[in-house]
Amino acid sequence: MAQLILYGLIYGGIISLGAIGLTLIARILRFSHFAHGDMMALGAYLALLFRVTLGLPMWAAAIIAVVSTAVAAIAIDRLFYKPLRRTGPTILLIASVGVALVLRHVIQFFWGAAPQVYQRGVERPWIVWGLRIRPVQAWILVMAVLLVVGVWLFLQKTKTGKAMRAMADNMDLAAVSGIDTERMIVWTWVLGASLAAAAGIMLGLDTQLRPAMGWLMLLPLFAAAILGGLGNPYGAIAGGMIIALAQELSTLVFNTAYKPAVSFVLMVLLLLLRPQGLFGGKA
Amino acid sequence: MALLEVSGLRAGYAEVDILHGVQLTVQAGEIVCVVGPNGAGKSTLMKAIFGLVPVRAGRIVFQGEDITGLGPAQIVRRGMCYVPQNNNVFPSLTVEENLEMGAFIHPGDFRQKMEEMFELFPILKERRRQKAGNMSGGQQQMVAMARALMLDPKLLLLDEPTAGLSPKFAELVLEKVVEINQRGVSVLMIEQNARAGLAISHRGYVLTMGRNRLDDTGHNLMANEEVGRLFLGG
Amino acid sequence: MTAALILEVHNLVKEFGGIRAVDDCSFSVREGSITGLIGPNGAGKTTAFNMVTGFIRPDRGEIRFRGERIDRLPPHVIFRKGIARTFQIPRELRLMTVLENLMLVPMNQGGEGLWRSWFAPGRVREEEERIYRRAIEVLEFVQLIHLKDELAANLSVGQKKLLELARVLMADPQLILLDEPAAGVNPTLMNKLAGYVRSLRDQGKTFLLVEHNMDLVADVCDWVIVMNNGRRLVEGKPEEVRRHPEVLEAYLGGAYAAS
Amino acid sequence: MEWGGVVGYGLFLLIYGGIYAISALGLNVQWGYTGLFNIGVGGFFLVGAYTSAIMTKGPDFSHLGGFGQPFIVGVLAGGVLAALLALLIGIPTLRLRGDYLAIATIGIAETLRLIVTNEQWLTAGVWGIGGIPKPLFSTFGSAYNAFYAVLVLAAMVLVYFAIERGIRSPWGRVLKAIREDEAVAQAVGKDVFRFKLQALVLGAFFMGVAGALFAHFVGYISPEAFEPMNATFLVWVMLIVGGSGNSKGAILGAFIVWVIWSGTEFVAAALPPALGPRAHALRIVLIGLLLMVMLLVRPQGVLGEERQVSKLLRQESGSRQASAGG
Repeated sequence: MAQLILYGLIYGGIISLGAIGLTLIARILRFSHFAHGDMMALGAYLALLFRVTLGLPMWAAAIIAVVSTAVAAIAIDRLFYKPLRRTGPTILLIASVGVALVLRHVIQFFWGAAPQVYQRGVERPWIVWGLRIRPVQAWILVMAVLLVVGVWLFLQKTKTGKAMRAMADNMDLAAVSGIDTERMIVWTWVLGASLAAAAGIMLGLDTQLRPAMGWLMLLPLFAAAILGGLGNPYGAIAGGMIIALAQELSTLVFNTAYKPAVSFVLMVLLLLLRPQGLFGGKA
Repeated sequence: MALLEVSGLRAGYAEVDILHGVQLTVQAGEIVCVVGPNGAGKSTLMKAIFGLVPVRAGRIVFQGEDITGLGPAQIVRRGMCYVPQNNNVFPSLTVEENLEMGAFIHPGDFRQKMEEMFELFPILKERRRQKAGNMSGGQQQMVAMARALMLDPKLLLLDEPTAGLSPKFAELVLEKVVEINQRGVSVLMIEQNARAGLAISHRGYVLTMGRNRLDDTGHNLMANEEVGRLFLGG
Repeated sequence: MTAALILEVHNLVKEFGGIRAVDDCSFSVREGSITGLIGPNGAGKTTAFNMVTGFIRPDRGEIRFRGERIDRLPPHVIFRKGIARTFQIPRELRLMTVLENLMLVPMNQGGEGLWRSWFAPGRVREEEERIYRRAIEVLEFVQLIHLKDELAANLSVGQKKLLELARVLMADPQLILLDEPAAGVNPTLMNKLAGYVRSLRDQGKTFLLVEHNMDLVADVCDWVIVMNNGRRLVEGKPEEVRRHPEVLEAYLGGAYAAS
Repeated sequence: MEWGGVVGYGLFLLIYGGIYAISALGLNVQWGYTGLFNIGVGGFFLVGAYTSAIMTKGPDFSHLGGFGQPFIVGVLAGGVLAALLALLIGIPTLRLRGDYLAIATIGIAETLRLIVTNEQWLTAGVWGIGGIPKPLFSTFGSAYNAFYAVLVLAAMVLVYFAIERGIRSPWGRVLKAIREDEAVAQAVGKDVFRFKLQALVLGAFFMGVAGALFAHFVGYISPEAFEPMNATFLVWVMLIVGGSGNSKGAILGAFIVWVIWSGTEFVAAALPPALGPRAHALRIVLIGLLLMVMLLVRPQGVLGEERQVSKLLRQESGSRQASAGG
């Protein structure tokens, strides 16, 4: 049980990082970004490229991959989303499904469909207070906490972070206050894509990389964002934790294979009972 | 030279003109109040000046520079700030953060300016860490005005600052407008409560159906019986 | 003025985030009248309007239509009872033709059932022909007949306003709520609208209109209700109301002891 | 390529194009006419395929079965089960914002894939269900594909007319009104939720039927066949390319995109075998780009939307095309 909660926290950190971006994009760009999971995968594979192909140490590969993913996100926005921004959220949604498709198969084209890992060999888990944790998982946990705290500090303390929250609150007023909204949109992509890439790398470290990994994360990501009230970054973090814990604990009762379905069921229940999300959020 | 000079302004939404050639001036140091019945185009006038509604004809000159057709981001940089009637604060941001957003385009330190605002609106200092969304309507209005003043504008545009406020708060807000003006900021405002608005204004304009109908000093307009008739037609 | 009351609103309350948009408001509309609902901005007219048509649910109070309670009913049910509304900013069905915009409206169309449209096309066709003729009549009445096959998106704003009215007429409602019919409309069209409203009243329809243009109100309304701060302030004939000191006060406000 | 090859390919094209066209017609009812966002098309397709396979097979101990029902019963059952599933998703989500339906449909599609992969007793899991009966196989023998092509096209035509009849009646007019402006539809007395539910369910029914037709043609199904790419995105691309809001467009799009999709397979086959799996990925990238380019350049699709909806009005003034994007 405690072991499952530990795994839940690790996985929850990964989901939260993805869901923060999703929720900010939903609020600031006003569409549900269905390619977000695949941005995670892109980040993970770019890290693989820098790690294996160029032989960089993992930390360096990860940093370069995060930056490259952010750049790719901005490019995708300019190329596909920006020209469609005036046509309304549903067309953007379809477009993001198309982008998801393209990203996933570009990955498959370059790296193939077979699962890959950053590092071969089996790690011997540490035993801490009777709980098993692999060193890499400990790293993930620490990094996830640091990143969540980092995002919190960024949104809470920096001018850009505050402006981003201001945009999410009231776009028109932000424009009237002289906030450059196009620039903030770029920042939103930078933040969302970097966090997604980081989450993807962590997921790859914890398990393995597969081209479909992003697609499979999409449901937990959306479930977390919706649980958090779609638009509230702090809600998304809490939502991610709840989803991950529920998925891990569900294995006590159900077949492990059904973990992904748990997030779906939770989401549908929430939509039935409290469509505005668990943590307020405006209707 | 007038601070703001609007002439022959035609503007509106989609294909409908709401304003059919409005002219208006604000001299430096003035409070100017625009009154008129609902649907006269007061809000549209303000939004057109601030670049939020497309201008189809006419000119807007601010500090001697033609600003017709500029967007709000450029106009803000030229020293004009605007407080919309509704949704004029960032509800999930604290009071301090709201003010910081007001000064967003200022590269430098905003602390001193913020202290000035706290001096002008002491209540905001007490509640500096409170989320703006949890404040009363009157307090939100003060947050909104303070946010707009953070940039040290030459001209402040206020769209119905007392709308929806209790008489006590409305009076307080108008007192603050006078105080702001005494600190050297010119004010152009729309006021639903025409008498109260005109009472604190140097000059006023009466607008009906997108056209100028009367202009005079605030006190003369207050006393003018025709104003009432214009409000209720006929 | 002995006509029956078609609409009665009793002690209606609606709060939005702590602000009372409508505050214990009561008024009624007599059958066969053209009643104006006026008041300064923020008086609560539109909110009241939205509650009568079911788009907003009141917090408290009752609304009765011909004596029957209709608060708590969803908009489509209220419509079927005989209350139709227009929108202040025309909401045309953009990619549908003018004719389709109208043919959509009539209630209880058998052809709206999928089974019937599959298995009883003959009956649906007859019904369609009837609705079509009705639509043509209405389009002729509002003089939009020449545009019947045009996409609604391509109409001018004035034509869209007429389309709003025409759409409402298709349903043959007893009470018609007009939300600012004169907003954004030129004087010629305004006179035209006034003419339509009067002639429809003469055919037995009742109108309740929210309107800012006092000239239109004075021109068509035979009764005016003034709202202020979410309540009914006064009511009466247009010329009485216009001279009423409290109304003047509501519109102009009182001077505070400021400065 | 010799003649036999061309004819063989032509028959495959007709069969697969027809099956996808039925799915696309279903999606057109949901998205094209009503504006409902279903990106779980594959889920409904899967339910139709598995249901019909299980219903029609004789006893097989590797999974649930032994019902031995006739082909037509299987196909209809496939459609009905898919429709029930749509009802189940529609009720919690159709009153909410459109995105929620989209997310819920993805969720149901993925959950179904998990179920068919893991519930061996029901679907034989990853091993898949083989030996799905091919109707009248012994009667037609070597001309079987020609027969099946006729069967699929007949089904497609039937679906087309069923939808056209519904759409060109007052029922379809209400759907279109909901797509254009829900509040107006409400304001003129239409029970918006009910109509949306009907459109979702009807569309899902056709997707289920398409899935069943697919299962009986290939004779073997496994979870792999219902990857979101094949089962969902291809159908979306077909509808967008052909022109959403136009049943003819859905059919045209299905055939165009299927030709492109299968044509790229030939190209892939010509590449060295080492590149095989990569070529597959490249094909999908191409389809994705086709979708993006279409959205950017011609969002109304090849055919665009037809202007008149009602049968009666069609006689009046013919069917002109709606102007681009309105």
